[in-house]
Amino acid sequence: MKISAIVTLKENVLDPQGKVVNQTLKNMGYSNITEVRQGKYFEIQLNENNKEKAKKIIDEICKKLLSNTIIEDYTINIKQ
Amino acid sequence: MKISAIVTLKENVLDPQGKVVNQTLKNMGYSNITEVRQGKYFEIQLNENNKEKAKKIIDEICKKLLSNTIIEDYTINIKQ
Amino acid sequence: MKITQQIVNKHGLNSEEYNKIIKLIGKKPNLLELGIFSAMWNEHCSYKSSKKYLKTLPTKNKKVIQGPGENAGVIDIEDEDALVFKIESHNHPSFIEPYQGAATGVGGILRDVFTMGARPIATLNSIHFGDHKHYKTKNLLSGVVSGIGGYGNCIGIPTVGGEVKFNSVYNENILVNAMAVGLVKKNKIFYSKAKGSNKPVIYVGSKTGRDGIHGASMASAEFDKNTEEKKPTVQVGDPFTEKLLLEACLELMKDDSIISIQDMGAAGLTSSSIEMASKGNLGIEINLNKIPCREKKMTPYEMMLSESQERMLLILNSGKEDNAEKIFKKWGLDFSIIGKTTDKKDLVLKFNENEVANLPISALSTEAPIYDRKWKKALLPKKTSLPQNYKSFKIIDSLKKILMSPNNSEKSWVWEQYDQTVMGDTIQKSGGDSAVIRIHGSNKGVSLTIDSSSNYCESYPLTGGKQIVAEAWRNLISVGSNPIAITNCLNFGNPEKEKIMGQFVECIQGMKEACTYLDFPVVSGNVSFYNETNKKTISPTPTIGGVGLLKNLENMMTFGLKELGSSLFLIGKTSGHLYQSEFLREVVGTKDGPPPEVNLFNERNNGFMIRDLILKKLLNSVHDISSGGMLVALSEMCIRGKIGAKIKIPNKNISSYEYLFAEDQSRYLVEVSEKNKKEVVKILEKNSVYFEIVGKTQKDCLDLEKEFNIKVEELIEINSRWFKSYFNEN
Amino acid sequence: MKSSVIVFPGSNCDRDVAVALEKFKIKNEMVWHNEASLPKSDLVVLPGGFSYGDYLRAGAIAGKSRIINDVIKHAKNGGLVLGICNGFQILIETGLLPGILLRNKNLKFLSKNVFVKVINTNNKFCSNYKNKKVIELPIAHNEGNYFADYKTLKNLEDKDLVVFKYCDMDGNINDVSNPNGSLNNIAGILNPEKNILGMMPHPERLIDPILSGKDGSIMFQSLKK
Ligand SMILES: Nc1ncnc2c1ncn2[C@@H]1O[C@H](COP(=O)(O)OP(=O)(O)O)[C@@H](O)[C@H]1O
Ligand SMILES: [Mg+2]
Repeated sequence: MKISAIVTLKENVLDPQGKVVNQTLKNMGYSNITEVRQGKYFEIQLNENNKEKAKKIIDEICKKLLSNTIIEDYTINIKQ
Repeated sequence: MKISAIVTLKENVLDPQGKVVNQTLKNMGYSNITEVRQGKYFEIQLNENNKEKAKKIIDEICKKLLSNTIIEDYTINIKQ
Repeated sequence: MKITQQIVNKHGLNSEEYNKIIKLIGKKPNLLELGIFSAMWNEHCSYKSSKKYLKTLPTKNKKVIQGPGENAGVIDIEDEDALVFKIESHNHPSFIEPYQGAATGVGGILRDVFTMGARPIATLNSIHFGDHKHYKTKNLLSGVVSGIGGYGNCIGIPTVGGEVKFNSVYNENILVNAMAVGLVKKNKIFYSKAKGSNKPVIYVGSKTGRDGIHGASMASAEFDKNTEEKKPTVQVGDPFTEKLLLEACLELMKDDSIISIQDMGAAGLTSSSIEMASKGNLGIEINLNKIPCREKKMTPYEMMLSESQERMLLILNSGKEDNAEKIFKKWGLDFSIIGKTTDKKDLVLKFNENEVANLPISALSTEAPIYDRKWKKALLPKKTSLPQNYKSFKIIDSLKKILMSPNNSEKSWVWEQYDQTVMGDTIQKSGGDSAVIRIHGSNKGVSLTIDSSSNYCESYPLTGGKQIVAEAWRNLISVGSNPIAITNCLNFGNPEKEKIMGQFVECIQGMKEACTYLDFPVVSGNVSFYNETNKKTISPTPTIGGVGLLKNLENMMTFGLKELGSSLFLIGKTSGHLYQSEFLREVVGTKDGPPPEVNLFNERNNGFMIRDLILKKLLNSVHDISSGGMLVALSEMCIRGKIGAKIKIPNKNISSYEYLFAEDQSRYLVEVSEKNKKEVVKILEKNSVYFEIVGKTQKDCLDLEKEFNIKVEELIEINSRWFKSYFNEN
Repeated sequence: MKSSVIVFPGSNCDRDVAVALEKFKIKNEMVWHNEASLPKSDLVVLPGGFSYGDYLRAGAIAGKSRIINDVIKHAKNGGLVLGICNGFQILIETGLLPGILLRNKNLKFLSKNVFVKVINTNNKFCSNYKNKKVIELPIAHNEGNYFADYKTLKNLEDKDLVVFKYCDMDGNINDVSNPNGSLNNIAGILNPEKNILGMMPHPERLIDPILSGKDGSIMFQSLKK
């Protein structure tokens, strides 16, 4: 099974990367772009056919490794 | 409008980050995880109500800035 | 909103303090005003428990240009040059989010240094973690190290020294202390004291967000189960913006636009504005609608207490605003005139045309409470008899065990993650007794070191405090420099407990004795109390950052052995003090007994002797003897120089173990060429410095007569193994 | 010989490289990234550092700055361009050099002195290295792991465009002497015309015996010729 996880900074947390990308886009002339936030994307191949079980595993590793829940949120998506 | 873009390394390009994450997960005991690929996620706020136009703009900035098309692919998603 | 007892308590103020506030300001504070008091009166900003004792430290001599009381200390390093330096803790944030906590710790201390007009030229750090087997340690260690590197590498200031220690007392309360050093011309130093009323007050740097609100109070509260709730208060560092801020500030400092300048550190806008006004005996008026905000609908309370990073407050000479704005805009930074100085001596805050706070500056600063806390004297631990079995451990096995232990392993796994050579002036990198940085464009250098020894301080704080100052001094001597001054970061538990307060008082007493005797004043520092989690407290851990001067870099010394067939001199007396040694801890497994005493007369005498011999070019290499004792010091010299040695224990009344592993103080191992031997002996004898010749250098192997023989290659392998295997790297 | 060092927001080896150029009597000017055009120069240096924080991809945003167009023009006209560390990353992002620099294989910033073999001395940057094949230089980077597809790599090797490879003290090029995972131990490459050099190690940091060596000097002496 292929699962993706997206890890993003919580809303109130400063995102220096997004800030710089946003500024650069403005400088390049994209004046209608008002905000950019950058996050991490993971695509995970898992030997597990049960969707629920798979989700649980990914949820666990998001908590334990992929994100720092103090400043980050994450969402999980089953791809195939 | 809120649009997201996901930038990932092309399949034949080595992904050192994904590899290390994968190895770490193995060390943590997740033996059924067979591959991890890491990419970047962008969430972009755009002042543009026309979906097609918005998509075109994001496609353009993905090409010009957010990805390096020699080694990376990207996908775009309209969120709201 | 009605201010209830509960709200007062949540702000870390007790009812006595609250009543004092009402008396001082003649009214009940509103919530914003209460928040401002809580920030200014908490331990971190007010030093209410420590002030009485900090005052006893020596802070002046001919070399000191600015002692404690400013953003950082300043010393004279001859010619037109002055050195600015300070150390600061970021313990709690680093425990919650190791990468960002450590990164923002580095960012904060760098701002303290460039606020004074100095270009930062180096950073150092002292980091303490729990037992390496504790489940949190690995993540904390790798997070902290990459955070320190992440910030320093990006901004382009070399990280050139530090220390890493493991001890179960830090399991739930790690220590992250960062030190920054900057270079400035003596006539271009900037201070935080405001001058003149009706001058524009300017905000520059990053925008204000809801970061770290109550961070300053958090740093002063014990951890407990509710820490979870406080979590979103962690700040994210932006070293790129700090680099821009650094360059912009230094550019503006070229002329005389700035009257005073202050970084927004702990308690952000609140403490920076109040400190500037208080020092200048002025008032300040701020229009909060002018604060550049990152988030929507921020309240005055949030703006005043936010700890967003990479921000500064300036007071400019009237008429200089436009030019200043141009500079900050060029660097892509926010610039906003947010208010003015006044002669009313009040802090006045306006928001949407209303006055939202009005407080006398003195109530917030000079009138803040000071406590004379109760404290208990520590008892000097008895010299119980050493465990019967200690001689059953083979010497070679003991040596290996010490060299392989996390605390005594070589730390390149750590320092290779730090850019040590950017700026092109790093003459001695991490790994030596002190780092040495060349003063740009000259042939002189400064030596830098950072040290702590919590085991000694835990055992007997008075001696521990003395010892750690002496050790910093010795490290600076060992590279051939003249020690000048120190900064200190005092990491302790809860000062409301008599035992902890006693540790604090007595450590300071010891530090004071050593600093005074060695003419080694304290020019800046920081106190971090409440390093406790669920009632478990850390060992008292004063961290000392020492700085020295090398007038001529040609006289710089290193500790790697240099040539075959030269003699090894052990300078200083070995009485065989094994208590509190690495040998007993790592090999035998006991922690009893007193730490080794420091004889300050010998300390100074031996140190000056070593320095003179270096200046006379009579020594090949010098290493001070510290944790692990003589044999560990010698092994390190072999490892560094890739040269062996053959030694013999002089006929003694003490056992080989005592001779080789004792941690008696004020000792050095030095390498002397055959051709200089006579001369060195003569000088040492003439000056009544105690010494013994313990052996000679040789190829490839370290030999102890009749005991063991080990290849230097093997020593290298043993000493560099631990970190790699801990992180599964090979 | 006249040089220009481009200063991007976040560059941090700009001063270091200027010091080195001046030490070897190359007349140098600092050029702000936002300038429209370069002053007259024979050599343009893109210095190390973290331009724009390296926040998107190392070098990506600098590759979009105003001055870059003129740098590209200078390069296409045969002018010399030297990109060190972040400068190498920028050259890659602008397409002046092929391939990509990925995160180091162990995902850690890596700062230490390494040995490097000079493979090609037949260019303006390295002509003085002739007699010295194994040199010591510091590296300090997060993203120095050179990667390219098979064709690109083969082209680099076949046309002799690889200038530096990581090696050990004795010149052996192997996995053990590869600090960051670069393909074929690549540490620096040229364009086919050999007027553009991108390299990860920092020659400007070893120009003085007191800095633990001076193997970096030789490059500046070559350029001075
Ligand atoms: N342990 C100490 N020894 C000497 N001076 C100290 C000590 N702790 C704090 N200081 C001094 O008190 C002043 C205030 O320190 P601090 O509040 O940490 O500064 P900042 O506001 O920059 O964080 C500084 O001048 C500092 O040098
Ligand atoms: Mg300060």
